[in-house]
This record gives sequence, C-alpha cells and structure tokens, in this order.
Amino acid sequence: MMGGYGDVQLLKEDGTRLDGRAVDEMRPVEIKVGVLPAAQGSAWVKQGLNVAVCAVYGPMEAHPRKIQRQDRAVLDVRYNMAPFSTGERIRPGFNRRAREISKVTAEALESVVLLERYPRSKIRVEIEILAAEAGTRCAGITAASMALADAGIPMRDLVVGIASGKIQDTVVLDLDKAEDNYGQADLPAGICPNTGELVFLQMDGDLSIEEYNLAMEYNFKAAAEIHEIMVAALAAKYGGGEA
Amino acid sequence: MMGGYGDVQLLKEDGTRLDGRAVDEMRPVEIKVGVLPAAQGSAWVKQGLNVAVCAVYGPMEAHPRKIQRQDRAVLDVRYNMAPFSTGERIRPGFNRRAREISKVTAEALESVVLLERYPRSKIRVEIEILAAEAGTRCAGITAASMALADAGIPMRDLVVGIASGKIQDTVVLDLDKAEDNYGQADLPAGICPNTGELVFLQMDGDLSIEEYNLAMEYNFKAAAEIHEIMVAALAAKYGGGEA
Amino acid sequence: MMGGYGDVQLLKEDGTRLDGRAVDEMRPVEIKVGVLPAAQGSAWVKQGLNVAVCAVYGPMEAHPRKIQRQDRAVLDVRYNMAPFSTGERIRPGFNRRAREISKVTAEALESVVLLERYPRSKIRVEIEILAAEAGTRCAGITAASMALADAGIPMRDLVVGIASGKIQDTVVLDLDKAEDNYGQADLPAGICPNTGELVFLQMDGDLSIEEYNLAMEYNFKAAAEIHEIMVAALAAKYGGGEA
Amino acid sequence: MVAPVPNLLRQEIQRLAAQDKRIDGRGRWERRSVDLEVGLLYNAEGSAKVTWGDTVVYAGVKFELRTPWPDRPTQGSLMCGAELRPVAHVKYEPGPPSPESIELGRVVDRGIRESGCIDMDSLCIVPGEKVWGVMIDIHVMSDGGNIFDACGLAAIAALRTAIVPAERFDVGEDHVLAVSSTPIMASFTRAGGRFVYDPCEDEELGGDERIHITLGDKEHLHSLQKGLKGAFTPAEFAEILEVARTQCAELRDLVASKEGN
Amino acid sequence: MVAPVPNLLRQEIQRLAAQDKRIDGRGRWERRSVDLEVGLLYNAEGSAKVTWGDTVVYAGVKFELRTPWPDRPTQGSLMCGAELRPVAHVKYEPGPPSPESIELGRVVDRGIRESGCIDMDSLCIVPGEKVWGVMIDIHVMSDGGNIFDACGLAAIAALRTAIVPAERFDVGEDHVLAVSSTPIMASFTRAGGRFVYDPCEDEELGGDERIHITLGDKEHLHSLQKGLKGAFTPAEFAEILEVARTQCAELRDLVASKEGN
Amino acid sequence: MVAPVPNLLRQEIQRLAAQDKRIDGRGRWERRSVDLEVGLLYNAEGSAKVTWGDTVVYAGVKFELRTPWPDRPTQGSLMCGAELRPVAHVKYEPGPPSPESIELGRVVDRGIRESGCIDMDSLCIVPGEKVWGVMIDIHVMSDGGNIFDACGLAAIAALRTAIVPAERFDVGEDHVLAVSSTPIMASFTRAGGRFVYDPCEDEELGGDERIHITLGDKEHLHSLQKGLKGAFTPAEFAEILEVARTQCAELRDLVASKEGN
Repeated sequence: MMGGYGDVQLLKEDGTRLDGRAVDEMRPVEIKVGVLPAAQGSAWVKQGLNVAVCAVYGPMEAHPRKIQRQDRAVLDVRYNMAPFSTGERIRPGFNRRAREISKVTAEALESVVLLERYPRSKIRVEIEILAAEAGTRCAGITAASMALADAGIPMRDLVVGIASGKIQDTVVLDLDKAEDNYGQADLPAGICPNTGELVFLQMDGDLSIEEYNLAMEYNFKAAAEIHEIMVAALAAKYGGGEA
Repeated sequence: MMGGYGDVQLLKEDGTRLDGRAVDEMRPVEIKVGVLPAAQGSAWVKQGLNVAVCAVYGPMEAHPRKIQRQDRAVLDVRYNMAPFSTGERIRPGFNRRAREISKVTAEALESVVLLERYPRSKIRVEIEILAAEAGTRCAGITAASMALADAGIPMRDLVVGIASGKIQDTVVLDLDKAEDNYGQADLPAGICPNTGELVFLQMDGDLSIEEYNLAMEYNFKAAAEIHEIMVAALAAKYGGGEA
Repeated sequence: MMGGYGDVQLLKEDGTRLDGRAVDEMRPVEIKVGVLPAAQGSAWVKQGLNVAVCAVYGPMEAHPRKIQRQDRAVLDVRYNMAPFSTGERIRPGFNRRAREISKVTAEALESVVLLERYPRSKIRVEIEILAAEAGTRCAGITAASMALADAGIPMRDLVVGIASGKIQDTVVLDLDKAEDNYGQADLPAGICPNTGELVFLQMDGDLSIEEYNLAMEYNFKAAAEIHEIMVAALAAKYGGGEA
Repeated sequence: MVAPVPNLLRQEIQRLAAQDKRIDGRGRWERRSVDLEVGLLYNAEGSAKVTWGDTVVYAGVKFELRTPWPDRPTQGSLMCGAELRPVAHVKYEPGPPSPESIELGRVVDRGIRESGCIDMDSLCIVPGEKVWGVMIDIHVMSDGGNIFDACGLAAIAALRTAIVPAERFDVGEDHVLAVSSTPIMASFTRAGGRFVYDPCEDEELGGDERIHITLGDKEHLHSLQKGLKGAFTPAEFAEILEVARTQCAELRDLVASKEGN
Repeated sequence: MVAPVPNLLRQEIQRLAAQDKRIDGRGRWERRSVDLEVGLLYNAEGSAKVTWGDTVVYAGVKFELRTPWPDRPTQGSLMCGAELRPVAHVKYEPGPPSPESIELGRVVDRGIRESGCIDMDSLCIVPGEKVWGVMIDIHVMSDGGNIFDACGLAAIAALRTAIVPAERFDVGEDHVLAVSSTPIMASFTRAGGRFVYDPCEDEELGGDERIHITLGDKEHLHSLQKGLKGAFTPAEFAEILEVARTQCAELRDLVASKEGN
Repeated sequence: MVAPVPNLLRQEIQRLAAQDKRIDGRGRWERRSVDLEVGLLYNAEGSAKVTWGDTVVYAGVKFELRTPWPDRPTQGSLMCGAELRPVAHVKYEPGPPSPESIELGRVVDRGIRESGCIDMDSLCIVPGEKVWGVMIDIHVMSDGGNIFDACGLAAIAALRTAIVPAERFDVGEDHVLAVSSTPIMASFTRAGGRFVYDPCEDEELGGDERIHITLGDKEHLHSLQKGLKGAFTPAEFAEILEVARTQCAELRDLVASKEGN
C-alpha cells in the first residue's frame, strides 16, 4: 500500500468509484473450466482485467520419496506471473513475492482438499497470471479451486478468493489497479462459501478493527456471488449442480 | 548474422576472400588424439584459429538412476567456451547459447554412437573451446567424434562438423570471424562421411533455396576433406586405418 | 593485505600499538558455552569486538546416502557472516570467501574430532559471525571446537584459532581491523594446545622466513592463553576440568 | 527408467505409416486446426493466443526504453524468450529453464530476428541515448504436440499487432510497431520411419528427429534446426522443404487476417 | 516420510487442551518470558537480541546511500529480511531461502512498513540525488517456537535504537533514526483444536494454522497473515484479536524501556 | 560410499614410504617433468600451457577497461579464477564451482596478488576514470595430480608474457604488461606418513593434508594454505619450506626462459 492517497481522488462526489462501482460492488467475474487439453483439470478466471489460468495434474506418485506423506497427498502449488502480465515486464523466474503467494495458496487449498484420500501421492496446481490488474492472488485461488474441481479431486468446499480494502478512509470491495496503488489497505481472503470459514487471510496497510469488520463483511458477500458463478461454470461443463 | 554487410567488403575484386581463400576453400585443419592423459579418450582440433579440445569419460554407471535408460547408454555432452577464448572475456558458467549447442551436439552424436551396446550407462563428452574464431560448434563436433573414437566407443560413422555461409550475396565455405560478423547467413552441419547423412543442422540468416543447396554442396565437399585428416590422426596414434 | 601501509601509522613511538597493546599481546577474549537452546552444543566467542557464535547438531544420519562414509562421520561445516556484521552490509548468501573458510575450517576440525566413532553419520557445525573486526575465521574455529565439546563430541584435542601478522615491518599478535586493513601480512593458524600440532594454516602478504617464525611463536603463546579461557568456560558450565 | 508405453505406441505408428496413415487420422502433410486470437491481454502491448490442436500458447509483447550499445547507437533490440512451464504438461517440472525450453526460445527468436522483419533502426528514439527494447515472451499453456510452430505463430502475430506505448514513456504518440514481413515456422518429425508435418503429442513420443524450418515472405530460409536423435538425407530435406513452402504461406495469410483489427 | 512422534505429541496436546492446559504449563493466552537487549553488535548501526523462551533472535540495522527512484525523488527506502539459517534448528537445511524464511521476512517487513513508523521522506538527504536505504536483517539463532513474534520484536527494537551514520558517509552529523511508532506482532496457533498465543516448539509441531497480527500504537491492524493448513471462523479471529491488543501493548512498553540507553 | 581401492593404494604407499620410495619411483623431493608453452591461444592477451606429468593446464589473460573504485582512483585490478571443469577428470562433475575449485582459484590468486608483482597503479589510464582490469582464468584440462603448482605456474607465465591491448581499446599503444617478480608455488602432501613434494594422482588419493607455499623472488612467503584433514608440526613445516626454496627457484628460471619470445 502506498502512502500517497492524499493526492489521488479515488471516490467521486456521489460516493461511487472512478469506474462507477459502488463501494460494495465487485468487478465483473467470468469463469470457464476445461480450457487446457493437456491438464487433468483446468480453469480460466477473468476478474476485471485480471486473467488467471490454472492447470491441475495428479494425483500422481510423489517423488523424490522424501516429500511423500504416509497418510495424505501433498499439494505442489505454484503461482506465477507471465512476463507480459504487468505494466513493466517482469523477468521470468520465481521471485520472493511469488514464493510467498504460492505457499499461502497451497496452505489455503490444503485446508479443503481431501488429501487423506491419496496417501503418498502428489497433486500439482499451476496458477499462471496472464494479465494483472490488482487482485491476482485472489483470482488465482478461485481458479485453483475450480481446476481442482474440474480434475475431479474431492474437496470439503470450494475456496473463493476475494479482497476488500480502504481508499480515502472508506472501505471498498475488490480494489482495482488505481485503488490498489493509491489505497490505504488491502484485505485479501480465501472463503469457503458453504462452511463460512476462512482458509486464506492476508492484510497490509492500516485498518481499524471496525474497518476490518466491514471489509470482511464485504468479502463474505462477494464470495457468495462469485460462488454462484463458479457453480454455473461447472454446470456448464458437467451439466448439473456443483461438483 | 548481422545486417551490416553492405558496409564491409569481404570479397576481393578477383573473387577471393580477404584471407586469400577461394569461395569453396576451407581453413587449415589440424587434428590430434590422445592429448589429455586423465581422459579415456581425447582430441584436439585446430580449424583456422579455433582450438577445440574434447575429453570422453565412460561408459560408466549412469546415476542418479532416473537418468538411466534400460536399453541404451545416455550421452552427457557439454560444450563450454573458456573465459579467454573470445575477444571480450566471457564469464565462466553455462549460458543459453552453450546449453543449446550442448543439446544439439549431443543429439548429433547420439545418432552415430552405438548406445544400445551399453544399457544403463553414461558416456560423458566434454568439449572445451580454448580459442574461438567462428565455427566453434563445428570444430567441437569434429573433436567430439574423434575423442569418442580415441576412447574406443563404437560408432556407426564419424561426424564431421562444417559450415558454409553467405557473404556479399555469395555462398562461401567455412566462414572466418569477419565473415561471420558481417555475413548474411551461416549453415553449420554435421555430416556422416560414409553414409552421407546429416545428424546436425542449424542455419540462420537469409538463404534462398538455391543458395542453401550450394552451401550444402560445399559442406559435403569439405566434410570429405576433413574426414581424411581425421583418419590420418587416428592412424598416427593407432597405426592403421580408421577406428 | 593492502599495500598502503606506508601512509598509516600503526605503531606509536613507544613501540605499542594504537589501542595500547604490546606487539605480542592479544585482544581480550570471552567465551561461553550452551548459549543456543535449540542446538546440541553451542558456544559464543568474543575476541576484541568480533562475535562468533557456533551451533553443533548431531551426530545424525548422513543423507543423501552418497555423502556417507562407511568408516567415519562427515563434518558439515558452514562459516557465515551476518549481513550486519561488517562495516558495509553484505548480502546474505554463501560467497567464495565463506566457502573457502568453511572448507578449511571443516578440514581443521576433522583433524581432531574422533570421526571414526560415528560411521555413516553427519555432524553439522554452524558458525555465525555476528560482528567482525578482523580475525573472524580464528574466532569461528575457537567457537566451533567449544561447541563440539559442549555437544559432547569426542575430540583428540581442542583447536584454538589465532593469527599474527606484520605491520610497519614489525611482527605483531592478533591484528585488529585497522592493522588488518593497512598491514603487510596475516598468518592465521589453528593450534592444538595439547599436541602442539597445527591443523589450520593460511597466510597472505609478505613475510620473510624469520618473520614467519616469530609470528608463529606469538601464535603458539596466545593459543596457550586462549586455551585456559576455553577450559574455564567449559568448567563454568560442567563444573570441572576440560571436556 | 523408460516407460514401456512409448515403445508400443511407436510400433503402432510404424504399422500405420506402412499404410500411409497417421495415428490421428491425418494425411502425412496435413495440419491440425489452428485458431489465432490477438489483443486479448491487458498490459501486453501486443498479444496472441494460438490454439493448435490440443496445444495452447500465448505470446505477449512488452517494450522498454534502453540505452543503445555504443557501437550501434541507432539500433534498438529484439528479444524473444519461451518458457516451458509446468503448467503446460505433466512432463515439465519446475526449475531453471531446461535445454528444451532454451532451444525452443532460441529457434523462435532466430526465425523472427533473421528474417529482418524488424528494422532495428526503426526502434531508435534519440541516437546514442534512447532506443526501444522489444521483448516477446511466449508462454506455453498446454503442450499437445508441435509447440515450436504454435510458438512461432503466436510470436509473429503478437508482434504484428503490437502498439508501441510511446505516450506512457513520454516519447511521442503511440503507434503501430513496424514489422515488414511474416516469418513462419514449419516443423517435421520422423514418425514410423518417415517425416510427417505438424506432429501431434503421440507422434513426438517416438523421440526421433525433428526439423524446424522458418520461411520468410519470399520463401527464403531464415532459420533451420535439427533436433533430437536421428539422421536424415538431403533428399528427405528437399521433400519437406516443399511442404513447408505451402504450409507457411497458408499460415501467413491467417496472420494477415487478424491484423488491423 | 513423517516421523510418528508429532502425532503422539499432537494427541497429548489435544488431551491437555480438553482440560484447558498447555504442554509447558502456561495459560492459553500467556506469554513465555521475553528478554530484550539492544546495541550489542559492533558494525550494526542498530541491533537487538531477543530471548523469547528457547528462541534466540538477533536483528541488525545497516544504512546505505542510494539514488532515489525517479518517481519518488524525496523518498528513502526500508528493507527487512529474515534468514532461517541452519544454525537455528536441526530442521533447517542450507540452501536458497525456503518459503518459510521468505514468508517470515515478508510478514515482519509488512508489519513495520505498513505501520508507517518510518517516514520515507525523512530519509532524504538531497532530493533526487541521495537518500538513505535502511536495511534490517534478522538472524534467527535458536528456534524454540514463535520466531515470528521474536523477529518482529527484534526488528522494531533495533530500528528504534539505530543511529544514522551520517558522519561516516560524510553527509552531516550522526543522529537517532526517527521512528514514530512501535508496531508489534502477536501470533496464535491452533493447538489441540483451539487457538493459543505464543506457541512453543512442541505446539508448532502439530502444524495447524497460525495467525500473525501486527498492531500499531493506535491498535490499528497493519499486517495479517494466515499460515499453514487449516480453517478458522470470524468468531475465533475476533477472540484472538482481543488478546493481541493486550499483549502487543505490554511488549510495546518493553521496547520503550530500552530506548534512550 | 568410499571405494576400497584407495585404502589398498594407501597401504602400498605406506609400505613404499617405509623404504623411502614413492609409487612412481621418484625421490621424496623430486619433481615430475614440467613443460611450459606460452602464447598459444588466439584471443587471449597472454596464455600459457603447462604439462606437468599427467596434468595439463591452460591459463589465459584478458583485459577490460574499468572505472576505478572511488577510494582508489589510480588503481587497476587483478582477478584470478580457476575452473575445475568436468573435462579434467572423471571425478569432477558439472555444477556450480565446488569448494575445491574455489580454494584452488583463491590460493593461486593470493600467491600472485600478495607478491605485489603487479603494481596496481601501473594499470591506471586516466585517474578516477579508466583503469585496466586484468583477469587471469585458469582452465584445468587433465588432472594428473598437483594441479595447484601447475595452475600457479601457468598463471604467472601467462601474466609475464601478456600484451596490454591498448590499441583495441583506443587508449594508446599495445605494450608488455609490467610484472615485477615471479611468485612460484610449491605443494606438499602427506603420503605414507611423511610429506612429499609434487604429489601425483595416486598420492593424492590418500586424502591427507596438503601444504601450499608461494615464494617470491626474495624467498619471502606470500601465501600459505593447509588443505585437507590432518595435522603437522612446526618442524615438518621447516623441512618442506627448505625444499620449496630450491624448487621454486628452478621453476622461476623456467618461466624466465619463455619470456621475450
């Protein structure tokens, strides 16, 4: 979060945002599954101008053997930004930010995948960000849980990635790029829409406890909306209810 | 290949090249085998001012086991330029160019070595360029097939590395440094002198199909000449015909 | 060793050094063992303003198996400088200097640890330099042999790390930072106080053979003094004689 | 240890080849269906998605301001890289770029660079001070065989539809990148003892030699590469070169059909 | 292969939790003893050693002169890194930074950075030319559990007692670094099914989720991080946030007591 | 797992040592035949090839223009590196530089640097602006034992026959690099319980301690290094130091005989 929010006007006089959204309104979300023929399962998520694509491979034998777990599968998750996904090109390779996001994304997914069904095996989850406009880690989490569902991996619940934040001392849902650059706080969460639990949580910036509570309320509301889109995407492929 | 060929005169009025060679004349080639006592087999090739030295180790057990092949040996080939081999010093370490050349050189040699004779084993081929004056990958391939022969590894045929190219809209054999810098195309090939087959081929620049055909004709002619020098080098050590 | 010693006055008119020490006087040394609860053995050495801390782990199973020795343990030694230990911050990571010091320190310790007692196992020795004021490799060796003793690993003898050097054409004991920067030679040694043998030796700069002999005489004298402090530190923890 | 399946597959491909058939029913010189989309990705100044059979590839173009090399003060630069990331197939593992991935990037790069389709002098802003660096990154998302041709196609299509973002860098007005020709790659693999065009994944499992040919607008050769174990004769090369001429011309038209959108 | 001991330990922790007890006898929201020393290390412009139960951590602050970024000509920079080196525990191995070590450094960094305790403009020497870069490095020496809180405490204590070495760099007189607040981290782990504050090593072996909360002087949130496998409810979060407020205030006083020495 | 052969070999060396013999028939302080060639390699501004028994080593010198360090505006720089590449022996594997290779490079570097044979001020072109950086790279091609001495010899011979390529860099006329002395290394290994000079490959397999001594023209010590496991006494050191004096003097003459060619 930058500190320069004083200089940049992000809310209009009528209280709406620069792109016309209400404070508790998220960007448009589109989801498709089964987009990569070579993968066991795959998904494509567009949220605003973000594009996140995820491929799932496995369960397969985990090797080298020292990474195996006797009683469950291990999840091998990578979050990667394509070099052309950002304003300034980023060099290929796994930087510190990507490693941290990969770690916490893996831990979020481990909380819902029924890993105990596949002892000694490995499931690979590959998240590629092709276009980034703030909120890519959340789009990536949504894409990953859709690709896991598409691959037929059993899960306790889906996970929806969504963030709220604060701009000009106002809590708003789903920051876009300008809001992220000049905003005061960002609160990305990974929400299980059926159980109402959190499996992913980060935050940076400045939020009072009241502001935190409101931001999280927005996140839960949006998670329910995105969940409907996810269910519809699975239905579009599998012709029925949720996987 | 640079595009600035218009500025630099590479052919003299009598049609010969700056160093006096005819268009279809290669640089002098010298070859010795058995030059490195610690290696199973070794060879030294000087072509013009290029110096390529190759050591061969093996066949030995291939490990880690996951690189083993049940039905054949694997070739582990490295092409490396010494830091002092070029005009500007190059940093030690394996760059992208060296990795690509190592890969295609290995694939060329795999096409002639009787790998099926040594299941589960590995043969290491180490090519070191000590002085570079255009055409090092070809000198390296020649050196490697000589070192393999010196190590007593059975092969279907030797491989001769040789390149032709184009300067001032004229096809010429065996580009030297200036011709490579200011020329219009380069066509390096790996030729089996006995079978007449190609096991290595690259090209960059601009060649019409007719020019390609002439350049390849020059390559085949030179390969026959170099082959005689190779046979003589083996005879010098082993006192007889070709290995 | 810098060459600029002509410009910097390092000895006072009375023959003593800038910090008041005599030529054969070492900096104050303090030693404690058992300073890191998570380690099997640990030690803290302060020599002048240097701070070296060492943790020992093991003996434990050596893996991967290819590093195992049938007849003895292997020592895995790392010497590392904390980023804030030097005047200018150093980037985290293992540089060439640290790798060389780790190697020769390991070899010094291998000369005294009874490795044959623990076939197929590994002992890890982790030396961290928290503050550096010339002489860190010697402080690290002293700390390592104390941490090994604290971990109960049997040794033929302790090793004391100590250096002499040359400033203004005069041999002096235990160079401090200014003396190291502007001095003419440095002779760090690893001395076994009981056997009188050397297990570690480096030197750079310019020393005549006579100067070498005097410098080494100083090193042996200081080693005896430091040895007493080491024994006292072990006694302070274990309430008795030397481990 | 090699899995046994490829050997069985190899035999089947061999058997079919004897009847002049391919495992997916195509003719020897027939291409799979190819779909090309351009301009899809926010933040990329040029982008293309190629769906070539089961192969899916994206390419994106980015620009940066650079100081030119002292010996070429008016020349910008072009860089083309390909990443074979683990997203694309179960066989790709994470880690530093593999030899396969380096070869792929370099062969695509040479085809474009050596065709001369970008005039490096046209990338100059202030001689000796500021030039454009053009970077094409290719992201293989699904490897269903013949990724070389798909990557080459995505790269040139992204390049030919790229906008130079001069306004963002405060050096003039945005404008279309000048690309004077359309180099196209055609790849052939030995399958069942003979060469076929546009190998599918099963045909590549044989692991026999591949030949990659890049042809420019005038059907000149700009890049050649022989990969993998195996030998071929000059006569075989002459035959596939003829096929490449036809195929490259068709794909060049496909690229042209997406421009100016 | 997972060792069986953690499972037995997990059961014991579970059994104790049912009786509202912890394995080391503490209450659920009770902290282990914490000792803080500052200014110990020659060469570090600020330093702190934290002994937190069996955990020992050092932090050191170094300064460098930098050219500011063109778009922020008056702003210096702050960087915080943590190294989980093999010295700290038998479980840490040599090699490139692990994901655990990267997460640790980034979470501590965010807590300090986002609190705004360092005014980046105060690090300016000559606008557009020279600014200070402040680098905090944290060295974990003994991991006895809850290294996150120990690292956060060491980092802010080192920073709040740091001297800007202006004389050495010939840019004025040495002075105390201006740090306007004291962000403090509080970490919670699920052990035996419920969250506890300040987990010890045994409680961390369960491997269930952790929540790290950094609070500033006004009890605003500056950083949150959920780590490891597991889910939690908003109600659980509300409960631990209350505990964090009390604990952070106490530790903030501890830091204050070491200043001005 | 250790192969058993070295142990048998060790016993044989021990048995011979008891009779004051060596495995290749040499006397205890005797050197193998050494051949030195200089100026062989196109592109290297100085080069040398040393054939020392079964050991073959090349060294090459390159120059670059550098900006001097601000605190030493008139000083150029010298860098010496050695690569133990897999070409040299079946025991060397590809990968990042091993500790052995780093030690080798650093010991050779120290011997040359600390002898002061290159006056760093003589490498200045324009004070504060341009100085020469001299880089010596050593390439071990065949390791038949005692590569340290072979590398040290190749490095100083390449240096003493190097031409500063001033014309190519447009900073004056080409001239001979000024090198004021000839530091030479002598290495000893414990084999069969006693030290021997110039160990061959079999003698090094014992793995007992090595001592490397670099002596300058005036028989001053410029670099010492004890490597590998083992202990030695001051008396043993005094004995080998005497041998080093004689051997280094002979090799210094060999270098001199190749100069001015």
